[in-house]
Amino acid sequence: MADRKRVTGPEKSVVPLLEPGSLSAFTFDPEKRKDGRNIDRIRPVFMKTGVVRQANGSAYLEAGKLKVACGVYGPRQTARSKISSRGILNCDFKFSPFSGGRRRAYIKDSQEKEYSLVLRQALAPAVRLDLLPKSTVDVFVQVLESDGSAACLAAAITCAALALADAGIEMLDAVAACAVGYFDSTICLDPTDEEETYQSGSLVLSYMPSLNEVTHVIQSGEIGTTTTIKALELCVDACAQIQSVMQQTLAATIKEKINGA
Amino acid sequence: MTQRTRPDKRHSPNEMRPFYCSSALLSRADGSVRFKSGDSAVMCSVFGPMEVKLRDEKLDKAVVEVIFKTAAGMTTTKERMYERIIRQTLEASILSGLHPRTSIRVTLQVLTDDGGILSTALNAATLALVDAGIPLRSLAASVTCMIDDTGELLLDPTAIELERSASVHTFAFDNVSEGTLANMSTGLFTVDEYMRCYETCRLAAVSVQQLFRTSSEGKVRREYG
Amino acid sequence: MDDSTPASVQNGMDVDTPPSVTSTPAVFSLDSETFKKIHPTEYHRRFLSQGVRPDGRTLSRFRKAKITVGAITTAHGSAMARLGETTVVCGIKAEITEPKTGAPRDGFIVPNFDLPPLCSPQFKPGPPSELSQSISEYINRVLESSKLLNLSDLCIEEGRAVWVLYADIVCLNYEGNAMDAAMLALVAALKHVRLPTATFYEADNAVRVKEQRTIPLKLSRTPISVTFGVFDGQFILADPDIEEEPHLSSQLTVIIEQNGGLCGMLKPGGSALGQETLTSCLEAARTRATHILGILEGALAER
Amino acid sequence: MAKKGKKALEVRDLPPGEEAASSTTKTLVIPGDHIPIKIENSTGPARVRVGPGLHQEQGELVAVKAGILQQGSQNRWWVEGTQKRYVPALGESVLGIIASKHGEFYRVDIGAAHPASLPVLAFEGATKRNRPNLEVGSLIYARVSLANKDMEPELDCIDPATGKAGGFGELKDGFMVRCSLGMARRLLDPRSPILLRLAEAFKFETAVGMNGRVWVNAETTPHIITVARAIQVADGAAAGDVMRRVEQVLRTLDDFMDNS
Amino acid sequence: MNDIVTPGQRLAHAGDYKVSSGTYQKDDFIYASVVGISQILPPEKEGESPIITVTRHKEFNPIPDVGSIVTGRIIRVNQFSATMTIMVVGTAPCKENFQGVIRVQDVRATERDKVQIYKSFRPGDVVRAEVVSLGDARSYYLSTAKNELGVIFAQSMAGYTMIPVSWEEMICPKTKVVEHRKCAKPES
Repeated sequence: MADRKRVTGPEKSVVPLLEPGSLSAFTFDPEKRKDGRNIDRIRPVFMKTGVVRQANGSAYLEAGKLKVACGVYGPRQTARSKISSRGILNCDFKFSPFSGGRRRAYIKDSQEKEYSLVLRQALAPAVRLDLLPKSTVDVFVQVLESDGSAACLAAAITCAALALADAGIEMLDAVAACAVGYFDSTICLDPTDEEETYQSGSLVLSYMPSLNEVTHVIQSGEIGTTTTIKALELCVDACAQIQSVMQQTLAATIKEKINGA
Repeated sequence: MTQRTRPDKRHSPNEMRPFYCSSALLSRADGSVRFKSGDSAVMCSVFGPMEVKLRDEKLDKAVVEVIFKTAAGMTTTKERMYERIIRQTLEASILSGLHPRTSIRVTLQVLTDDGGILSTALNAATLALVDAGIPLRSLAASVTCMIDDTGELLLDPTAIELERSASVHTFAFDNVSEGTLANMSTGLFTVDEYMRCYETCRLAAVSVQQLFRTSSEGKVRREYG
Repeated sequence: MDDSTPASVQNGMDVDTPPSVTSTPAVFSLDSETFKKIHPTEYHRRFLSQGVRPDGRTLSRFRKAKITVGAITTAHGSAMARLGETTVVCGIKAEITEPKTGAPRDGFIVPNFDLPPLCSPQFKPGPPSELSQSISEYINRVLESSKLLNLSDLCIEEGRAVWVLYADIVCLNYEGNAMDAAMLALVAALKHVRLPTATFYEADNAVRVKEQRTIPLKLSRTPISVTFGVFDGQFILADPDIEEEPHLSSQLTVIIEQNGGLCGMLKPGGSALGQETLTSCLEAARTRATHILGILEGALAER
Repeated sequence: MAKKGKKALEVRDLPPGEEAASSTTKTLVIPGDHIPIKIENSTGPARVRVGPGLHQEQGELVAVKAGILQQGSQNRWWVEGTQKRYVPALGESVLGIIASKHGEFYRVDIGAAHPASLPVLAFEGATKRNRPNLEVGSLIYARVSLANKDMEPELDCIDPATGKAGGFGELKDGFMVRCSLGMARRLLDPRSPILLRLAEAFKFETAVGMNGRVWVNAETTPHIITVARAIQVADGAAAGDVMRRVEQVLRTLDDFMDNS
Repeated sequence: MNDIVTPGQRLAHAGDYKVSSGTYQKDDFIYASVVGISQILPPEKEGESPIITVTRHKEFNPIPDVGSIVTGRIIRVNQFSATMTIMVVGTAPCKENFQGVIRVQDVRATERDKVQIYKSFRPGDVVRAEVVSLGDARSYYLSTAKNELGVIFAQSMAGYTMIPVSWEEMICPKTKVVEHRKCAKPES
């Protein structure tokens, strides 16, 4: 059924095919990644807090072409008659219609629903919900441009953790997340969309570097245990790098405020 | 000057279509009206002041809800925009502060659409509010006009005429204020054309106001002799 | 940071203390923040009656506009527009579809404006608000009725294949005046669109395109949206912000071109507006449109 | 409860000043019309009292409803319209239906925007130990004891003049009909031709609520139905046509009685 | 050690300090739980460990707690209680309001059985109150049973801001009509 709450176009449309021959040849070679990275390297990441003024906390994350924004609202009074001594963490993950290969509809699809759930599972263990009775914290993630679905999920988790910290919500640690792709026996950190089409599996790790605790792991594909362990080790190192960028970003905000005042 | 006869046999570009209204058709509603302007007709019912949903409740005034349905019963973005314009226009008229924490619901059902449906709906809503005895600061009367591809201004155009429009202008005026309560104009037009449309619609709105008075009079006289 | 208000004006006005707060008949003198929270309309009224707005702007002053194009590589055209801190991103994606039988050469343009819950606490998750639906619809009407695009330019093969342009406008930071920001991002993104050369192949009933995107859209004009707020039926506020919006008695949007030609007017109800006020708003809108067009051209040239 | 037999005029007294419009010419007003009456500085007996349908705006009197401008005694002005939705006013008698029971009060539907509350102690002779026992769905005749736009309306079942029930309380048996607010007001007029005509034909009792509800009881069901029908057909009929329609209803009753 | 710290940052060994707001203890260490400036405060009592705390870098969305003084507007009244929307906690305006309720027994400290809600609060009144408990699922329970608590701003029926004339009465400056309220005593 057509979405009547939006301006509707034609019933069906398709992404055009590329002319044969015009397709620039691409084959995945772990030694020669298109953007020049080594396989154990993440994309350089840029972060910023306080991008949404009306939110209690917010963050923007850019890694290569990947662009994610997150707003945190709350703690706000929990709606309806749900009384709880612990707070509630709601997470909402949304791709912008123009963020990927084909135009996405506004109504949440199964991938967005799944990612919303993962987001909450990955963040909730770190958030001190025991200190927020009767309250709800809402986390909204909006992807502006995606480049690698696993990497996008990881970026969303990191960005949301940063926004939660910016909102002043008490946390055990700033959760950082990163993704790897499996290419036969090769493990490659932070794969792009193009690279993902060649992978045989993937893993996303959400991790609290300071406490050395994992909050969430999601893996797909037929992967041996030793390879998985190796991938986890790679991710743990990458998460520590990501967290240090988070810490610098948060500290810079305070310094700016102190200097500004 | 050569006068073209308009598709619906009107002789002047400045002529409104004949309009009628009949009220108190729906016995369950607190007020109801059928308003017809040429072949555009809208049925409007008003409920309230009545109990309001807690989450919509306003501390200091009544909440005005407007529901606009096409003949086919559809509600698309177009109807939502109409609902917003009509609601905010009525809000300027309704003395909502007299009924805090209540709701006034205005339901508009298009019966037939032959152009100028937003104006027809607004006029129906105003009359239905009067019928329901909702306290009103003023009465909003709406008129639509267009400028055709030759630059001629046509008052109250029909659907066929609208096909040749370069721009379409809907205005609402009340019987107490200087100026317009609501306006939606689309198409390509100049400031001069816009001001001409404003003035033409303002004058035409006076005749709609006259209808408001005679129809209220008819109804009250009938009941009270 | 992005506020174009000269620092002197901003500092000269003691923003923390609304004028004559202490002269309230109330026995309790409330601190400024509490007063603003509890009596917001009165808070604004006291500023406006002195010819200044709480953010330091004069009544006729617009916020600083900023445009960047081309940030979204997954879109065929994209732009980010900022009005003060209101930030919207428009991404235009082109896909292939069949034309309507009545108009075999005409393509489609489908604009939608979204106010996701991310951008402000006033928008909840779920179906789009009445405000975003109304803005989407009005923008759609303006595009259609002003013939901004010749839809037959989007024809690939008559009766078989045409382009459909999905113009999705997403608000990331809502600080008021969604309409102007949305229109600006949309027009900038349309000007940034580059389509690939497309060919229809009868054999497999499919369209194939070159990888390079080179063909710009031909826009007949550059409509600029300029919105005014009306406070108490008498103060006209250029480019109202999020703190002013809930207290306005009416709003007026003018869609105007540089030469003063109009593509739309929208006053969705509220307090009455006289002819003289309309005339002065049209004047101010024209000046503003000229200014915005300069910024837009600069942004497109920078690309 | 007191029996209010035979005639409607025995039901209750009319509020002062509403006996009849003293003006003979009927002026029709619509919202936005200015009423050329000076209200500034009017004090004492000449003070203008503003009733429903009129609003004071910057020292001027403006109509906010469509209807006939009426002047009552004590210089009271109001607009007589055709409203159906009841807005509670202090001292008015209403018919209500018990919607729910709470510890200290009942919640009563009186057809207004908000349900009214009726304290259990607001009955003649009621004490903490001796409280009335009304069931959900019971029909009551009550007086509006608190009406304010900021608060839920409150009712009581005591006549303030006597401290007695005075006809207020539960209405058992009988039948309730709805009518317009204007009709209810006209039925409360002791000279109401409709009820006078019906009273000529047979005995019945009524309780008229200003909220557009009328309770009717008589010896037999056909008689109850006749009164109810007469009120309904008269409501909304053209002024000149009311009595003809009432006669028609009475004839139907005669036919029915003859046949049975 | 006034350092900028971020959540999860290890601040000290567990035994050395007493944990306070913005910090937590896990196993052998004390960590920061918010972004802010870490501070060591002298012990509350002699012989105790000094206190470690992290002060948030920006205004936190205030949440009412037991004992908080809150300011807000009355939205509804009935015989048993007045419902209030809490708009300010302490001196911090809430980004999003909370709901509180003043029950009839919590209006004033004396002669509680004689309190009538209608004579204490009207919708639209601005009231200062104290949070007495987290209340039920919907509302915080509030009390105005102190001199400095109660109505601080009210409009008369005629629409003018009234002036308090006693603990129980306010007067309309225009119409001179006296209305009943539970007034707060203005701070001198």
